[in-house]
Amino acid sequence: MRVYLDHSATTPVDPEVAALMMTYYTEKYGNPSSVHSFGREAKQALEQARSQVAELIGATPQEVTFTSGGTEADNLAIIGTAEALRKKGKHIITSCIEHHAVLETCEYLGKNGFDLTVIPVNEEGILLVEDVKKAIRPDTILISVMHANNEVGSIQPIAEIGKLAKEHGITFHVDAVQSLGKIPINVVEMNVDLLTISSHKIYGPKGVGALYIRKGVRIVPLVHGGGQEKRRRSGTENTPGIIGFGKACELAGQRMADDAKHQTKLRDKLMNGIQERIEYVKVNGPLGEKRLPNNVNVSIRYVEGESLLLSLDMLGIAASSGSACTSGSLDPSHVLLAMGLIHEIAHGSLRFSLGRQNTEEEIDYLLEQLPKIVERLRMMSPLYDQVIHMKQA
Amino acid sequence: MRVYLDHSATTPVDPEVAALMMTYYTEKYGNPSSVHSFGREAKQALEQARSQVAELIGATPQEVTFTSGGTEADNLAIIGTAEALRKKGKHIITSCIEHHAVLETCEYLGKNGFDLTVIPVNEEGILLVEDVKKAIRPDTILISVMHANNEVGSIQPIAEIGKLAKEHGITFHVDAVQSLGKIPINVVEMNVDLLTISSHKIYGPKGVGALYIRKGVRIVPLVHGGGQEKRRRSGTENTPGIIGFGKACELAGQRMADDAKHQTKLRDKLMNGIQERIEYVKVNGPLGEKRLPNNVNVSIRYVEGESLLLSLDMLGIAASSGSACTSGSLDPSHVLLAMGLIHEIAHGSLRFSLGRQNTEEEIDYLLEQLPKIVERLRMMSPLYDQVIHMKQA
Amino acid sequence: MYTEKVMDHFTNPRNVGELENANGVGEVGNAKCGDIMRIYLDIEGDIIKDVKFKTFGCGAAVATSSMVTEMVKGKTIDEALVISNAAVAEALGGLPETKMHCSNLAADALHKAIEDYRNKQQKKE
Amino acid sequence: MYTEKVMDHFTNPRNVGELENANGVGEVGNAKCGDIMRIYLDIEGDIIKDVKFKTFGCGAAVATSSMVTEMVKGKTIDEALVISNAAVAEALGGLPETKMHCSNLAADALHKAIEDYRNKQQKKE
Ligand SMILES: Cc1ncc(COP(=O)(O)O)c(C=O)c1O
Ligand SMILES: Cc1ncc(COP(=O)(O)O)c(C=O)c1O
Repeated sequence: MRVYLDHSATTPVDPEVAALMMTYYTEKYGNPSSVHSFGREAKQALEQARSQVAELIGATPQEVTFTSGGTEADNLAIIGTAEALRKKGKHIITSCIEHHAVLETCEYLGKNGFDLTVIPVNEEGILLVEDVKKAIRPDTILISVMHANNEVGSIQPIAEIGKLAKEHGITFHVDAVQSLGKIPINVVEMNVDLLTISSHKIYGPKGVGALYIRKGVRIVPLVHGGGQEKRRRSGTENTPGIIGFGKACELAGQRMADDAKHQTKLRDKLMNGIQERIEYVKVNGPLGEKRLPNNVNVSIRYVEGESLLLSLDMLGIAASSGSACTSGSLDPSHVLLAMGLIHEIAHGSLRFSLGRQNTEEEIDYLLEQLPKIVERLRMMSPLYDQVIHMKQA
Repeated sequence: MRVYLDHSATTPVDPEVAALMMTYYTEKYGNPSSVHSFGREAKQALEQARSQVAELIGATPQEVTFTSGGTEADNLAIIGTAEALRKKGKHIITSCIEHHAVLETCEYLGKNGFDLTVIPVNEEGILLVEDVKKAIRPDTILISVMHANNEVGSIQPIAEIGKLAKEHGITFHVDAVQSLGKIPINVVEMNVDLLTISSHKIYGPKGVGALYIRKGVRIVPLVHGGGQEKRRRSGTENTPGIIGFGKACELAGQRMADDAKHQTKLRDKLMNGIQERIEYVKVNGPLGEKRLPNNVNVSIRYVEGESLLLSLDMLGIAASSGSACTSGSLDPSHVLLAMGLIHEIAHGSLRFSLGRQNTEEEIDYLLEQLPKIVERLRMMSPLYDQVIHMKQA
Repeated sequence: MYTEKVMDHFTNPRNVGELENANGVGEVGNAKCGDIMRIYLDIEGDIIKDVKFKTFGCGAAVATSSMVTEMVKGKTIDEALVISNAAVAEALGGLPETKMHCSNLAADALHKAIEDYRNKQQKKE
Repeated sequence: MYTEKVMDHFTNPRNVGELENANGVGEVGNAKCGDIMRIYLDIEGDIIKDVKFKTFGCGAAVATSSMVTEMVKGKTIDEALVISNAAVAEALGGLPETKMHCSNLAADALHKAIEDYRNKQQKKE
């Protein structure tokens, strides 16, 4: 049995999407910049994809710039704004739970003449609008806050921050990589100026993303060259990938409500099941409406995350963890630490992210196996000794 | 009949490559950063692809950094070197026939505190090593010269420039997008520090490329985030695309000699055929060994390039042109102008770029149709009047 | 890229050629920019009896030239003078944005030809 | 990522547990870093008669702990002292680069346990 519960890391490509892409790899392979019929058929499909993407976020097609993924879109949004507005100001606000694509980019700017304010979050992993308000300075040029967090699924008060940014005339960037296709997004209602999305999290291909750039918002390109994407992003367009992304957006729009219902049910079953079956477990992130329908995140005390992952993997179950050991860094998840977890507990966290294809049976299988794994690792753990001794006493 | 003669713009994906990619879209879809088996199988294939790419250019796998295409690789090479060495110097040397991905990037740096020297070319579209030598200054940090030109197929004296750069301790970047898979490349023998390649020009997928970064050469990343590609290029890896690129490199290595032979034959047939059948034609670029095996470029006087393209297109023949009208700019090809062509003649140029699948029959068909098209357009052209009058006199 | 109407006019341009007995000729553009249009008029009284063109240029240049000749044949000079470049583009169902400025000059050539006709008439008088 | 040998030692770790009658115990790492290894030795004369471990940590931490216990069982103290972290990693067929520093501490724990044994012996004397 192979059970994939890591959809926040990446998703399989929908077969319908993959089949469509194939056509553009082997038959309609023209370069969309070319004058001839091969070029024109590619160009037409490219523009249709742009409309499909725009539709899902409430934008116009002209406001969609395709990139090589969410990371590049985040970089384009942040560096592009900083370069465009550097004469206006040097202050950038972001949150402490952003994805590395935002945090590292902000820090890069921080080392190159910009000022950074990093807003904290509460114990649910949600940022307070009040804190953003307090951080605003006369020279603030950019606020970058994610829509939903990739580790704990916490949904941020984007519309309210958007209102605030608008009142102060500050460019507002939102990383919506994890929320796209899971909860509704409307860039107009949310007052967003720049919005990052990525294809491979919504059953589209890897290596494709987009940045929504509100009409009138100025941005300096990150990649220079042939002037594709209205000079905002040069490079021969990845037409098959973009067309796949467009189709994936269309499908996501059609299936969002059903997907959310299905996944919320599995999510709650899994979250409750773990708490019922395993002692010394902490659920990370908010409950109910403030949480993505597909995210489960728990800390399992006295054991380490990578060991849990490896053990699950041997049973065919794919998950992810906030353990430092899975990231190659020394510290565990910056998100869990920001939510107030101590290192020791953060190391033992697991994220299960659900997808369209997951079933109740798969969750049952996981709920049957996980307690055994935890038991085995705890018996091996020197940290668990105290608990055993307490129990024996 | 549909005849594709625009392989320098982009190529179809080889069916074997496409089939392999499919597996990684729909089955082995894991994120290569993930610990579980889905992640590991993706990671393993990714590293195999890195070896396949390295092999084709004489590099070690560790020296290959994957990007979203040739344009991004050019940007990473040039901006990354400039940022890394800005304390050492501010002078950059490039040539006037580079692709926009290099030229625009250099110009962007030129507007941001760097000094630029743009080397001219001779009437064959080849740059003189002597000119590069003269341009070197004590503060020169980068020389960027393409291996083969995309418009006229002229091959540059890379190994000699590499020797020069090495003697002066200057980082040497080569855009080899057009030469990859067509003529042998060896980064060691050529003394190259940074080499740009792109997948979609060698029967691999669009949206994938790589930058060879010689061991020890420092570069500042362009895209910040999760630290993939040894921190040189963040963003979830486009595994199916990269795996496709790897396979395409393997196939290119196996087929290079045959491809070159086949295409050189067609090239010469086409080049001679045009000159025999049409008056007032000029072949652009060098002849023989100094020209890519798959490039034909001719200027057809008294007619305009886009009109030629449209007329060919209606007969199913796909080509490209140096006409300003096909690029959205006002000037025709900067390459043809740099070679000394006057605007009037440059506007009427056509590029036919051959591919693996082209046949003698296709060339015959083209040679049959082109003279008729030219005749028709010339009869419409006010510039041709003088010729008619001369002939009548 | 181009509308069907543009492609039709490019493929089967109307009124290509010269007029031996033209009494008004107008040329715009230059080879450097990649577009030259020359329009020949045969005007009798106030009426454009015949019109022909020669064009060096892209698809849009050819199509607008052809279109404008169709639009003015049999019209009075005053009717011809109100035809703008934009009107020609519109009659073709629109042109790509990049072509609106550089290749959409056929009405200018027409106006120049009329001007040429008037100059010649004045000289005759 | 991990070699087969690492996965074998992670899945079926040898000598897990505590030794009631340990006369040398060594612990390295801390929970903050995500790795703690504790090694229990039962030494008689110069010989390590029995050894057990408890580890909180990633796959590499568990596997190196297990490996080191196998490597020293029945060995003399002097033989045990020359075992390095690198030797443990090598015995496992290598470790991923990122694991070489933070999770490859089992030999350190062993050496600490021997040190603890020697300290205790000295006190007895
Ligand atoms: C919140 C968030 N932002 C950005 C990214 C980066 O997107 P991509 O993987 O397309 O580079 C991810 C996923 O990795 C993410 O979860
Ligand atoms: C010489 C050269 N350099 C760079 C590029 C850009 O590569 P890509 O299309 O992969 O962005 C191209 C092709 O467009 C090219 O011909």
